[in-house]
Amino acid sequence: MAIELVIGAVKALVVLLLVLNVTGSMLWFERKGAALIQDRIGANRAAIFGVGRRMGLPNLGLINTLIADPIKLFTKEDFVPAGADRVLHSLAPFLALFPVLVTFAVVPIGDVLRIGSRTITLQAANLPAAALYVLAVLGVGVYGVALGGWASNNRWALLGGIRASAQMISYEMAMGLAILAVVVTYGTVDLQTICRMQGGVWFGWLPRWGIVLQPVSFILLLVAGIAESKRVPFDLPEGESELVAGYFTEYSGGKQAVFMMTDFAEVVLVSVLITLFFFGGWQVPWLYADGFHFPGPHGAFLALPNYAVAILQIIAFWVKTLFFCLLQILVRWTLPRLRYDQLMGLGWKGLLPLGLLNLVVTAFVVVAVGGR
Amino acid sequence: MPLWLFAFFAIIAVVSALGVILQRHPVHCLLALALALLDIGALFIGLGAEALGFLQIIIYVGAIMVLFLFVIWLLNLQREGLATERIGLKVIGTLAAAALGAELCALLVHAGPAPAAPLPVDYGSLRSLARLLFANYLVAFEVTSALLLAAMVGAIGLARRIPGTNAVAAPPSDVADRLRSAAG
Amino acid sequence: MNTLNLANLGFAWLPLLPLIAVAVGAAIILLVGVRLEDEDSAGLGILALGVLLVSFVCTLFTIGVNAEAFGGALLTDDYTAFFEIVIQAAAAISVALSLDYAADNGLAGAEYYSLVLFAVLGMMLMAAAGDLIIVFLGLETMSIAVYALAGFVRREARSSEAALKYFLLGAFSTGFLLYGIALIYGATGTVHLDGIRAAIVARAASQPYLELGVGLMVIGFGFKVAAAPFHAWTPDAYEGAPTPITAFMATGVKLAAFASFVRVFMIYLGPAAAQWSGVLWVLAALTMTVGNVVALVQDNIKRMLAYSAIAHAGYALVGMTAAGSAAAVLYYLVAYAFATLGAFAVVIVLERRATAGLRIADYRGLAQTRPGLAAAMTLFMLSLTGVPPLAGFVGKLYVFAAAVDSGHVPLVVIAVINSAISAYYYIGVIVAMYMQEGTPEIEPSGASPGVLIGVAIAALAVVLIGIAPTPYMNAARDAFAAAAGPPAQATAFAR
Amino acid sequence: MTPLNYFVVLSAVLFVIGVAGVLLRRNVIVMFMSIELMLNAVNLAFVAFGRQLGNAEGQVIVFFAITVAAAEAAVGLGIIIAVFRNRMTLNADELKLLRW
Repeated sequence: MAIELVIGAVKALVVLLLVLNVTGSMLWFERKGAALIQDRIGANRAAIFGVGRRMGLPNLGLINTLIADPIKLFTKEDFVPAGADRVLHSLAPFLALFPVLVTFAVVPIGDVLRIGSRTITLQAANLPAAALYVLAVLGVGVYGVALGGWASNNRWALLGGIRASAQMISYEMAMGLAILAVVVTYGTVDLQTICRMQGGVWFGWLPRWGIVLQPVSFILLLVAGIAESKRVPFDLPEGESELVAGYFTEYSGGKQAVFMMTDFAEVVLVSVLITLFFFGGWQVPWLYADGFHFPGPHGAFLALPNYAVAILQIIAFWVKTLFFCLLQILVRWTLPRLRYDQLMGLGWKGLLPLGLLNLVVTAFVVVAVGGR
Repeated sequence: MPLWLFAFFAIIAVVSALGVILQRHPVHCLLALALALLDIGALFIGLGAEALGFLQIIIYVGAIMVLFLFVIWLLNLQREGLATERIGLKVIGTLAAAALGAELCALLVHAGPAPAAPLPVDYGSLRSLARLLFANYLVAFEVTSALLLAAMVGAIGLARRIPGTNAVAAPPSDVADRLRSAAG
Repeated sequence: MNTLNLANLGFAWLPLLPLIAVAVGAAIILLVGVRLEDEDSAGLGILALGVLLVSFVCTLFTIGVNAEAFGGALLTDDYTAFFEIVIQAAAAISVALSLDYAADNGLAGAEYYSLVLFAVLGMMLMAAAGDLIIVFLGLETMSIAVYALAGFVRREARSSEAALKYFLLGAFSTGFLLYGIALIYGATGTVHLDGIRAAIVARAASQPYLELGVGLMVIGFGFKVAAAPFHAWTPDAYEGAPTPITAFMATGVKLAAFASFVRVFMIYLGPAAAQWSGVLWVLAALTMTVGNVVALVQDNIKRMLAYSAIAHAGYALVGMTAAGSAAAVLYYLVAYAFATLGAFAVVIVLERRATAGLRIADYRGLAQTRPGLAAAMTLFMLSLTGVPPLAGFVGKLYVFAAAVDSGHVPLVVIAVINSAISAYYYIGVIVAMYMQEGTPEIEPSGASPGVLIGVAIAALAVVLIGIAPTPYMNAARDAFAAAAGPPAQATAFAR
Repeated sequence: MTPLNYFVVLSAVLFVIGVAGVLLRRNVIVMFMSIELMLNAVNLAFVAFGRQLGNAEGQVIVFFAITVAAAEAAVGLGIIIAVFRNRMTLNADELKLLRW
């Protein structure tokens, strides 16, 4: 009993730390990505005390972003405007961040790890209805942004908050339909099972990843996910030319940092979901529980111990996730912003019918093929 | 669900429900209600109705309450004054409600529980819920589609612009100056 | 894992057909109406009439079937068919009354008529319901559509306000009804009406839960049929709503609510009658008295008819207290529905704007300007009073006789006194039309063919049903007998 | 394990709080919120009964009740907006064009 609790706590801590670090690193990736696209160096003053550069070492930008930026942000003055709802103003950033972070609790980052006679599932919380949990938690996430805008007692902030929440619940429909199509395909709402079912190969070489079965859902989830994280081209809630900075106009210091972190955490979350549903999650191509079974006429086999398989899986998971994070950064710095009516039109007239159609087709195919 | 957990959620539920009816600002009422609904969703899960609990949170907290929030903002509702009219009637009504509640509780406690029946293995799973919806309650399920369509048509019929005018209904001029004290 | 087998559910098209016709019709009207201007909505009204006709024909096929489908969710018996036909008739007349009204007031036709049909769908479901879930969903489909219809004249503050009051109190009562269903479910372990009756008969139901549940359901239904003391919304909602919708609310909604109320209570909760007949007794006495006494002082005809509707709910409740008089209640409701529809049709002719032409004083001298209308209105008022040989009289006779048979003499005495009181305000209208010479301030013009046809049909029905009551009473009797028949007889024919 | 009766009693308490809210508050939107609270109290009772009886019917009804609540919210809020546009108030005591 006690050991179970310890294992659970360790798993939760590991997942949380991983997520926080990836999220923190996103800021640096974002700056470097922007620089790459705009043909400049970007974030080039990030050496600690200048030591690194003096000794001819590369910049320590990433580390600096993870350590110095938070220190700077959290020691800034925390300003609450006059007439604001003080309690809600302080609560809102955390209401925004918390749901995103707890979503990661149900994300499987690997299959199983065997230590002695004990089998540990590499998932912080083993919830059977995990897909529903993800949708529920995302739904609650609207409140942080909405209330942040309202509690600031600022017109632009309120408009930003309204835009943000309208956008989020609109695209939640498309997101839900995308996830539902996957759920129908695999016949389960358990994320770990969905990952396991993506193991193995078709035709002897093609990994059974979800993208092959649900390409439309993938597009839906990607677009809706970017809209959900309120980033370009869907960043109207904070459209600086119209709304100053949208719902966090009146935020500064640590609380603003929390809002910013929420955005990045959402980017990571969307990448994680895409990885889970469409790119095999922790599956490594041709890697099975006992090692690699390479395709080909001779079928080379490389045996691996369980811990090596688990480590490879965890690495594969985060590499895939990181890839989609970078893809989102690329999108963010490439595309122009939509108009608000275009945004709503895309959500309701584009993605929603597409998602419904996809779901219906999926259902028919599943009945015709599987008859589950 | 262990008793201490129930007590925890029950206290949150009652406190937030009281918040709904005691808070003066509509947004605060709404937040209290959202918390109560979230809490009720948690109680569902505690009762084994896992899928339903999440559905409750997705639909109620994630969608319906946000709709309320929009309307409160759209109408720019402010703090509400205390009731001034027919206060006696309202107090009597509330006392009656409280009496009803006391009676209800007394009776329910007195009723004595039937022994909890053994549960099927997949009790409360999405699969079992879906199976019932598409089999035993097929008609009811189909009726909900008509119900939702009717609600959509009704809401659009009520809220769309009056044809030929740019504005929605023009407010009577004598109430225009009451904008400030709207609903206050 | 076995796949779903629809045949095992007792899947059957027949009981669904009238419902599907209405639902599909509503969708077609929405689609057709997309390109139509609001002023041209009369065509959509005709289309809605056609849909109701199709549904009626489908209903005819279900007469005499007496079966259940979908595992008892829908009951296809004569009781269902009886109410479906009456509801279709009420809806058709309401639509006929709307034809010009909707166009003149610039109401969005597609939305308007499709909502009427959705409401009809809900009403028919309430009549056909074999479990409490369908009762609940039917009630809500009907209510939600009617809430929206009540507030459909958006220019009129009164219309919006009426919708708001109707909606708030309606939703409030839904809470009570649903809690009642919850407690009955807790007491009996099922929501199927058959199962509930079986549990009560076998004394397997937990008594406190059952008592509370029945009480809360009485409150919920009491709101819907506008029984005192749950009637507060009625006058406001009836006065503010567009008049054709008021007619629809006063007849269709009430018919459907009673269809469900009578079926659930008199048949399936019948074994527990001891727990509710006393409550209904008090409710009936209170409702009649409040309705009639307050109607005396009304000067607005729509409000007066609203209180009259409350009073008539009281008379119907008198019938419900007597075990043997369910058929009388059915007959009574039909008589009431036609007279009320006719009265509202006349009101529409005289109504100029939402506020003008609605005073009872405006009816002075109508006998000179529009003798035909005045005569029809006289018929409706006399029928509502209960003057022989009109339908209202025969209905009251049946109901009161049944109540006397069950030993509710004091209640019948109250009812008769109330009838006498009601004569005062009903005949007040007739006096205004015939005796008072005062120049009518309101020019009754714009009587459209639809309205006149509505008046004519209602007048004809009031007279016919009154003069030759036997076939209608027999139909009501058969309907109730079919519903109350032994459950063994009701087998799913699709198996 | 918590006795299931406790859940039913909790639902009764929440229901009564909702009823009191409808009676006491003047802002119609808060009255509507109180009604939503009542409906949710009922839902809790359904789920508790369903757990006690070991059948999932209670959950099915709650599913429908949630659907109905969503539909009701759409129409109800539409009506509330229409009233506000006409009258510029949502105070139940001031909505007296029609006598209550």
